[in-house]
Amino acid sequence: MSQSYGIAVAAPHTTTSNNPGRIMTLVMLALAPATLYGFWLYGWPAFFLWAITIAAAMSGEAFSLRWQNRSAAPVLQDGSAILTGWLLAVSLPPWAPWWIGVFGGLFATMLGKQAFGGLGQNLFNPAMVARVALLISFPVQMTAWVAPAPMFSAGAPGMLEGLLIVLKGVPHSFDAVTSATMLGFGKTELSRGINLLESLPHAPALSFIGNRPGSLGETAALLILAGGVAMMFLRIITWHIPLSMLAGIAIPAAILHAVDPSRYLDMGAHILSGGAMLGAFFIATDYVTSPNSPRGQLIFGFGCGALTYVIRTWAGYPEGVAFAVLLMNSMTPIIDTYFKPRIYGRDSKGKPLQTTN
Amino acid sequence: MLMSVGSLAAMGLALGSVLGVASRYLAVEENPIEAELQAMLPGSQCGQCGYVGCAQAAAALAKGEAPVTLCPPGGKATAEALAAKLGVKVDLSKVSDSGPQIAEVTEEICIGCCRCMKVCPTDAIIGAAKQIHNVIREACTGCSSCVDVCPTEALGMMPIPVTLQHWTWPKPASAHN
Amino acid sequence: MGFLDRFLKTPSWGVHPEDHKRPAADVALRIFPTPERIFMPLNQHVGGMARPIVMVGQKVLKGQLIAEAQGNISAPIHASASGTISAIGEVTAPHPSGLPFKAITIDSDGADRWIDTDPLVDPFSAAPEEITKRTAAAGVVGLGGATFPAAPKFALGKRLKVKTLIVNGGECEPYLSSDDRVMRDFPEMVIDGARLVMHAIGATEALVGIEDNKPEAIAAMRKAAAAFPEVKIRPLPALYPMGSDRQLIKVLTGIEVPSDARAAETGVLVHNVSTCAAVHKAIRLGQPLVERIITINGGAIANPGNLFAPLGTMIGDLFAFVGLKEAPSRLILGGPMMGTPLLHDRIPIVKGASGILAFNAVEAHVPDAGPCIRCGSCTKACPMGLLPLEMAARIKVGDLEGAEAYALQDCISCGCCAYVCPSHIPLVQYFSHAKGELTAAERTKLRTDATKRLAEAKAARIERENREKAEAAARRKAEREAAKAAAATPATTEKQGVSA
Amino acid sequence: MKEFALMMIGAALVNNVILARFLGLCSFMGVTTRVDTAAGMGLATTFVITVSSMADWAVQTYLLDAYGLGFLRTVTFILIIASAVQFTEMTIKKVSPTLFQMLGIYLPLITTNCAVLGVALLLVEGRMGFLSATMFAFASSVGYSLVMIIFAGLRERLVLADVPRLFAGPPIAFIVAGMLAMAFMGFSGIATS
Repeated sequence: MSQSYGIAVAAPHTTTSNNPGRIMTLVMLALAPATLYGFWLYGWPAFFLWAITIAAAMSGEAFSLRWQNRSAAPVLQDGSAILTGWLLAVSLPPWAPWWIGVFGGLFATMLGKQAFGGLGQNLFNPAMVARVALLISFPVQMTAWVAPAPMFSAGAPGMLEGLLIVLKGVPHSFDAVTSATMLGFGKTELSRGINLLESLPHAPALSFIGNRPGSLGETAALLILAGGVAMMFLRIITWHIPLSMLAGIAIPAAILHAVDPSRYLDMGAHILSGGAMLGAFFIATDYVTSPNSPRGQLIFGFGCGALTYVIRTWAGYPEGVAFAVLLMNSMTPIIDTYFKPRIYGRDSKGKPLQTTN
Repeated sequence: MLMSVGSLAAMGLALGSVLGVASRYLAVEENPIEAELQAMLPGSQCGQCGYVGCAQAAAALAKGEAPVTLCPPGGKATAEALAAKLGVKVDLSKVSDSGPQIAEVTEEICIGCCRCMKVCPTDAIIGAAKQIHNVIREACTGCSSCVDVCPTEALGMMPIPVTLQHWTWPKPASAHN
Repeated sequence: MGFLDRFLKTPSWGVHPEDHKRPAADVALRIFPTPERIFMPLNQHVGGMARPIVMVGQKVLKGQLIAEAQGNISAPIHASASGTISAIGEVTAPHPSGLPFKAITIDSDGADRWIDTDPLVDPFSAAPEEITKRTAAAGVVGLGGATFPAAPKFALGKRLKVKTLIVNGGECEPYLSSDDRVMRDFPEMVIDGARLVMHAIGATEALVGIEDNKPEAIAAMRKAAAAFPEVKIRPLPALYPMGSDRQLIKVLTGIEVPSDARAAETGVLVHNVSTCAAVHKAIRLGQPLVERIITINGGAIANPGNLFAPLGTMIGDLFAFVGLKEAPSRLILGGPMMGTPLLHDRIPIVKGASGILAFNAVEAHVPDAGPCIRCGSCTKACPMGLLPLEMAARIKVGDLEGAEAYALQDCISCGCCAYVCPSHIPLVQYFSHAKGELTAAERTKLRTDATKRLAEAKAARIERENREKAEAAARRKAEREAAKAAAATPATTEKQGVSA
Repeated sequence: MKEFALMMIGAALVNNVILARFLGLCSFMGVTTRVDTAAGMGLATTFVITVSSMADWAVQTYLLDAYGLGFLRTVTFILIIASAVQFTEMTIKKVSPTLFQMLGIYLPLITTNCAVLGVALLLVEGRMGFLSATMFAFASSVGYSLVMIIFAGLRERLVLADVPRLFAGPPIAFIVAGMLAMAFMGFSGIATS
């Protein structure tokens, strides 16, 4: 009858079936429609670049783990490296050369993540660290955008051609398609002394379904939004960061555009272009590098948005989401320290409540 | 030449006098930290730290001559408190905190010589001549002075026995994956 | 209205574990026959251990006092079977450490003869203190699991003029249904017990909170309480940990108990339904607390359900009664969220044992812990509004003070955080570990202080002894001098002259 | 007014003393293990930079330039800075003995904190007026404090991480500093537009 049960395991003795792998998979599913649309829009080169980036991210992770004599398979299974590579890939110019994807993927998981000790330990969003590193190191390749050339349409590269474009660069026959994003175009024209009212009619068309130059993830704002809303319904993310980040971009944009439309783009253009949507729903909401409390998340999100606007509008780079996210990532520990949730029986400063009677 | 020497001298003089005045107004009475440190030590004057007593150990601590981990009976808790007081960092993993220990008399060998009673700093050993001695667990500080004087090695140190009230959950093993 | 009302009233904290209460909860209560041997632990409550007042070989009757309370916070222990005291020794405690504690062993004579009981005929005309006194004498403690002696709590409530008694019928732990069974089978006892407690503390209303996953209990209790308008039955949303007193108080009354105060200081007092039933028995029937309803549940049990069993019964005996389908992979005293893991089944049940769970391999499976991904699930689930992830990260690197600064001591160990953690980090164990270590450090400090006092006492003693020795020596010397002086008087006068 | 604002943003964020000019790195690495220490250091340094820059400006304009003693610049500046540090040290010791203890050796070392002399020399090079020199010095030191505090926050979290042995300690701190510098590069171009 008497039986020994070995060492005691502490309560609780029951748990949910949730796990990090499930969360990452759901995020990837939410991101999939926008990505697939991007493949269609930019053709085979985009697909190959995406695959190369993810492969590089995974190899980077595996290599780092093997170096520490840890087995890589169980860690890779949690899907975080794939997601990192994926997020990086959808923020790259779709026709960027292969080595951009390789460098970025390796940088993201090796220095951005594993150097800190792996999942959950990194201080900055690995994908954005890699993107900023790429942007600073290879500004030409990182700002060479192509106009959409939907898959299977006339003039679009075929599968083999697409592979060659990624591996060997864009051949001369495709030269005509290089183009600028709307933010970049507006900025360039402004610096040449042409104000927005005159330059915008010539700018690449802006549309909600994203038939325009840009990275994979930035063009299909509607699909990104749908993915984001789906994640909210699945309770993977809350509304705090996305909404406050979009507000952080929209509010200054609306005010300044009202003041001087010839210098400042309108709200819609800001929200729909660049990585604003992708950033708000998929990047700034990264658990590891964003604050925990709802109040902290509101501040974090608004900061991301406002800094994005500031960098887009006044700084040298046409796009600021990656910088803004990194900057707010660096603020996260401090936000977490000063905006804790109120504890039961204590006031917001942590002092015990006064007894009422 | 004269100009440069003169101007530098003048500046030095001016700044010096400003600082002089300031030091008068901002003077702080140095708080003798020694007394505070001594209050944190067990005060059993057991001498395990190598100093004659706790006061001397506190003086050495205040001068920075002794590490905060000097006090074995105080264990981790004392080392931590001292480190916090002195504003130094300490690697507590090195402190051999085999848990606080206490002395125990092996009754078969005790000859009732009373030597241990005399050296015990806290009067934690009871007994009389030719009687088996006994250690009062609550009063023993674990200084092990008695162990050294016992002629028959009847005294030994043992960790304080774990009881239901004192048992704590171990730290979960951190899985590295 | 109903939906919106629920939406607004449902708290933002907590978790919804699968409750697994049925079918065990619906099985009729079974009476467990008194086993041959019973082990009555002397410490079945918070506070001082009871002191045995019986001797080995002595014959006792059921309900007879065998160990008396010691100290202000303590409770007496009564024999749960009639028979002979065969030993006063040690038995494994229902504790994760598997360490032993003291217990009185009774060899049952199988007759279950009660002592002569002394019921209080008209308790509501008796002084409130009489109720408190009799509750204390009957050894009633909080049966929800905390096992705090009931009588001191009554006295505290009386002193602080508590107006509202909250009767806790939450029973939010999955698998358990002993309180449910008490409310379904003995609602009159619970209501009467609650009214007795109200009388003892001078409360004017009683709120009975019952989770809405127990509709039968709510119906039975409503029926029993119909005649007493001061006792109000309040269905609660089924949410873990609704049965935790601070959370229950907040939901039922809106009062938030300050972190450094006791509930009674805010004018409310919480007692469990089973405790109320025990008070009823103690007052109306004069029976001390020697039996309780206990849930036996889990995948390894052949016939799960509730048993009415004498305290001190070995868990193994209970298993033999209900049958095991397979060897349990894990044994738990209490519920799966907060229960104590047990190392084997030769452990007696105690007053606070609301259930014994025997999990099969599937239920007992714990996924390996992974790294924290800072998803924040734990902070959303925490009913105290703490940041489990921050505390655990600090404890992990040994920064216990850092964790304390995040209000570690406010943690109620409810297990919500570890339950929802997608990485299955044993957060509660981190917190229990840290709390234990901090308490140990505190104890060391107290010890150091005590040592200092002892050392000073010794120094004073040595000094006194030396002084006395010196004085004695001086006195002897003086006497010798005096003797000498008597022998040669002129010399003395000379000396006096010199000393002057 | 707009020029002032741009200059201050430029001094604080774009050409940040630590992240863009790489000045004051010893305190950046030394006293950023805790946020409150870093904040105290930032405050002390802000005071020293602002006060000494004002004094330096005055000495430069009315003494060194006026009498052609430019070659004495470094010596006189250091003299002034040292005095300011002494004064700050006394004040902190009086006001907050705990902070004094935590800052330890780094407090007197503000004297040799290259950020202080660096800012003073920068504003002399820039031939600024008194007000803009003061503003420049203040903004630079605010930028210094900001980065100190942010970095300390990051390091407080870093001690909780399972950093691989290869990177543990200073290496990972420098990697973080690099990433922070990268993030601050986003501001580049603001003050020039």
